Amino acid sequence: MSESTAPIARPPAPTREHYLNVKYGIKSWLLTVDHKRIAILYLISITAFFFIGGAAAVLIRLDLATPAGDLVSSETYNKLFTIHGIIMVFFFLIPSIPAVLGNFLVPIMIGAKDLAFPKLNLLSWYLYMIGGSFTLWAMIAGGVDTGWTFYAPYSTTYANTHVIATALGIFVTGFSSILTGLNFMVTIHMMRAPGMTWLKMPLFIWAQYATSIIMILGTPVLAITIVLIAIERLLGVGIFDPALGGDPVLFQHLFWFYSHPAVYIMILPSMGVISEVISAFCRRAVFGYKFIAFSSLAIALLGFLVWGHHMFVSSQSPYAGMVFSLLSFLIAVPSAIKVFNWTATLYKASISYQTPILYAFGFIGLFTIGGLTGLFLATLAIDVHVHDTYFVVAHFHYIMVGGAIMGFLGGLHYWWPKMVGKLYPEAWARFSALVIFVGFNLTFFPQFLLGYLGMPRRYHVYDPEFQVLHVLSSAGASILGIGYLIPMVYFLWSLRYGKDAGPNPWDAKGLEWTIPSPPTTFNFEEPVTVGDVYDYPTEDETPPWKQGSSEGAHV
Amino acid sequence: MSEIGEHHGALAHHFEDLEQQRQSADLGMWIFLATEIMFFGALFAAYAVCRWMNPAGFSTGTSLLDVPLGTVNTAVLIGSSLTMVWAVQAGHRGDSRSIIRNLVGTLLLGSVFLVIKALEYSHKFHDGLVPGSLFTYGGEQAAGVEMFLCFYFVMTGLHALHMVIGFGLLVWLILLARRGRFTKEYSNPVEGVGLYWHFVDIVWIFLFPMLYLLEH
Amino acid sequence: MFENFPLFPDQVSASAGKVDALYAFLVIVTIVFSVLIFTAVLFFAVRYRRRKQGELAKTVHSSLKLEIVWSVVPLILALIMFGWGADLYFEMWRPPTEALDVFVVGKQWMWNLLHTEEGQKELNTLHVPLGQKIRLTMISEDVIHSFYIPAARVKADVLPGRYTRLWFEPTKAGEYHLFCAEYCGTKHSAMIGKVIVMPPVEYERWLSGGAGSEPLDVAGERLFGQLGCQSCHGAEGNQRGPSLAGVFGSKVQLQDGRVIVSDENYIRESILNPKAKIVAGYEPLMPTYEGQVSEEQLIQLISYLKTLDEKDSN
Amino acid sequence: MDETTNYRAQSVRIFLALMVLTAVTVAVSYVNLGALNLPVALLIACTKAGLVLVYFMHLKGNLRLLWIVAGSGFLFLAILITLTLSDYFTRQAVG
Repeated sequence: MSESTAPIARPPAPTREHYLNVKYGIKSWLLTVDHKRIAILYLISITAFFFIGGAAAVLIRLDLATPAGDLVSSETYNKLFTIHGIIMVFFFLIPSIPAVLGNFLVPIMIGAKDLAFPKLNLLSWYLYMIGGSFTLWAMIAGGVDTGWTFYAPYSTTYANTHVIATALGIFVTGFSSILTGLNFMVTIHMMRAPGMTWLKMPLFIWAQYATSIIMILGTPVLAITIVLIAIERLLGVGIFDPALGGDPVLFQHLFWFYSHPAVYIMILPSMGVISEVISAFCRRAVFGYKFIAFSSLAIALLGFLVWGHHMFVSSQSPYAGMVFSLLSFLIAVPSAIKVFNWTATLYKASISYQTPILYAFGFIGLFTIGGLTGLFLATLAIDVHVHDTYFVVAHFHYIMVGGAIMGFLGGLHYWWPKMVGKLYPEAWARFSALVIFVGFNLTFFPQFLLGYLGMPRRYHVYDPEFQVLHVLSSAGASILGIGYLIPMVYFLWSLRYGKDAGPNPWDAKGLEWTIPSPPTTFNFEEPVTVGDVYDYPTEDETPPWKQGSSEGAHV
Repeated sequence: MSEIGEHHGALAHHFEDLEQQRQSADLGMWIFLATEIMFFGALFAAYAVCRWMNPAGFSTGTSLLDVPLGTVNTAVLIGSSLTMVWAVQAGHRGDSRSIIRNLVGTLLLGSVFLVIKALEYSHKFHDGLVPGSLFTYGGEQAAGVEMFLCFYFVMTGLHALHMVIGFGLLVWLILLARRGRFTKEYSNPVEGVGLYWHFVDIVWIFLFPMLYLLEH
Repeated sequence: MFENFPLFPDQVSASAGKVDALYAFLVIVTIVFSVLIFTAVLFFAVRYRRRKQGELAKTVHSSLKLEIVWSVVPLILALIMFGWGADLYFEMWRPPTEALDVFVVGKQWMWNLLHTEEGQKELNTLHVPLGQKIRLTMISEDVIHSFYIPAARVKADVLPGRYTRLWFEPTKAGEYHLFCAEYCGTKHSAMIGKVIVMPPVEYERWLSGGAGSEPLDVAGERLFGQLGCQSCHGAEGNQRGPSLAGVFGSKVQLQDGRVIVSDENYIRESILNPKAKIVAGYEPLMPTYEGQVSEEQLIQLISYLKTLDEKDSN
Repeated sequence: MDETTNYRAQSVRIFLALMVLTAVTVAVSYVNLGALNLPVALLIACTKAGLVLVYFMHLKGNLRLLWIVAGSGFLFLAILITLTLSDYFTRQAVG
């Protein structure tokens, strides 16, 4: 591999005023309405939640190294996988890219001074923190053992753990997600710089727009589902209790109506990041811009039609199952289009290997496996066998960890110089990317085999014949855990000792690279001029049939 | 719920001009109303499924509701929507006195609605027709009736809560109008609260027939 | 740890082979596409790496043809998978006409299995004869469980308040796993058991050696008498209740005009909540038996009602 | 002043229409139409909601975008209800 072109370190500029040093003190942070500062607040809080959820994951994997599961008791194990699910889904994956990278970059990338409703943006962070503290309090006070899916009637009548407190936490955090979605949608519609038409917007903005649609239309249904759970626990009314005329499958319908589109809230922003990273490090516009942009919308809209594939074996009628299975297959097509277009972008590109593009390669590979294994679960006959087994666990971790987190880390590395004005250490970053990639595959690939063998998920004690695969998975988990710690260390290190990053360390195109890093409070000093999107100069190659005798076919 | 500009009049710093700010506030309120449609919508979906599964219990429950009171309430709420429209039109004209008069009208009609609602609720509490431990309904299909009443209280309660929030917004508008904040160019808050109020009216337009009028 | 270390599950039911064939097809498609994408990415990454600072990418024009190709090809593959999967699913789902009936009652953290003929009652183990279709009618007494036999590739949730069905045809003798696949509380991972498939001869010997319990329908008939059902539903009773002769599987006209097929769920609901579906032409007089009959007793009553065909309705 | 009076007159006309429709829906509910009661009630409620949306919330003559936002809210609610009920309706058919 050729030597990488390390960006030239610029002499430290005289301390220029920017959004970080314009004001100091707690009040300047806790009462800020600057979208960039709110993004930093979110970055700190979701990192904290990520490591809490991650610690729960490591404990689970350590306990599962032995069939008898003798590290923790069954109750604790159930609480561990529940809190791992809740924190990772609601407090890390859903907010991570929209609230951190989205908050920071959506206004800048479309040439606006700030989001449409800055005060609502701050309120969104406070709601996130209030919801988070409810859930953490519930966790400390004894935890909840219903699984992040809260299936009735266990969660409504039989669980005696802190279900309502956790549900309240998720209820409040849901509104934080709604407000972020609302803010992005209005900003993207109303506050684009003159000249930036819809087809001149960066693909990251398209992805945020599609994600906002889901946040707006899906999250309220989850809020009501949680209200119904709380009512059922308090009043003992029979909405989900069959003895009183209700139906537990109704809960699953309402829950999955939100929770499946929620997985697209988690993956779409990562797809936006990958489009940006690939075009920047290939020095070329992404292949098939329109197809990638509209496939994001297609995924967001189709995402609301497919939730029934979570319920194929739950006594849902087979006819409804067939409809949901067909719709689930249709939604696989836009994802396939995206992967093919990203791969096609690499053709005849000028690729420089820096950490963001390594995460993008990891994303393409792992998201492909994750997406294709999703087809197994959409196929009715196979889902009967693999539903609620480790096959499902492996599938959604390939999408969430292999896809969403790789995308988040890739985006964080790509825009870190812009956010803090400092460069991260390239060598360490590549090393940690490799460790994460290896640790991830060692953790979750064996789980596909476990799944088809029939090992059910959420089992504290399992049959000795599954132990070898579990030990492999646990080994992978410890590597993955270390892999995630390294970036936090060197990112913090770079704040102090990192080389100063100029306005455009990657020589990339995009409005965010035309302003100094870190940006000033109002982002743009002079009026914004909008060129074509990704207008990288590319070398026109005379096509072989036109070359005639002058020089050999130049492939 | 848009930005109240601190300096140079009503324009918030990050908007290009007042028109962009007004349209953004409008779009923001409409998108918020889309979330509210899904918020109440999920309750209607659960209600539809539970009613389909317990037809007997739910029709017995419906017969316990007071249709005339419900009809009066619907009329009152549509009336308050009318005065709200006048308030928004006054806002466009920047006529603060007319804004205040119509907002107060809306507030009064809204409180008549809530008084009637409180009346209905007290009847239910008195007759023990309240889901949970106070439920003392002896007739048949008790489980179905209790579930119906649970939906009745959750849906109308959530609606009433939105009315109370609406009251807060109306009072806030009246204070702003008294301070002459609204001019011909800038009356976004009045428009925003107007949209919100009409939405709350639309929720009741669906609530009333679905809860009161099916097979009673 | 290494002595018994399978990488692929046993195949014990007729449909297991078909599911594995579909699974193999999907695995091949996954491998093909993954290898295609992996090699493309790696080859492009190496072949088109930036050799010198500032080297430009070559102009490549987007091509609608290519986009259509890699939209239509995945769509066709997806529809093939859907069709094959749905077809096989319905084949595995449609209940067999004649099969050995076993009732399953799931309770927090154990499985009770009730054989119809001999009334054998088993805990967490299911003895079945080789080559005979087994039909399981399942219900739960508390939360949702899920009856899962990995070797037979079958799984169905076991719901409180409603019977769900599952059937499979064992084709290989031996002992196989039985798991609960839907999270049901603290000892969810202990709610497991064994499915023992035996040659028919050995099964008969096991069956006759049973602890002398009575067949379900006999117990059901006795219970039918004890609860005084025949006073309304019997032939010489006062005819206030509809005659139950040949009730199972018949079409029933309801008071509100709906016509439904009377299956286990209808009978169970009519016992526990009689006023939910009142037969046309009858008064809603029947008291509710909620709380007076256990799930097992309900199963006994239903087994008895299944034996009441047209002619003899005592 | 005529511009405001015709606004005001229009709003009163819409108000009266809503009152009439309320009276109609209550009256119709006393007539036992069997399975038709629900569709009729829903139809009247939708027309009333339509009137409020178009005239009171002045969607009329407003940005096409706002029509899409309002429409998508009701569309996705319809998706939730129809697909969920499709499960319940076909579940009984197969027993």
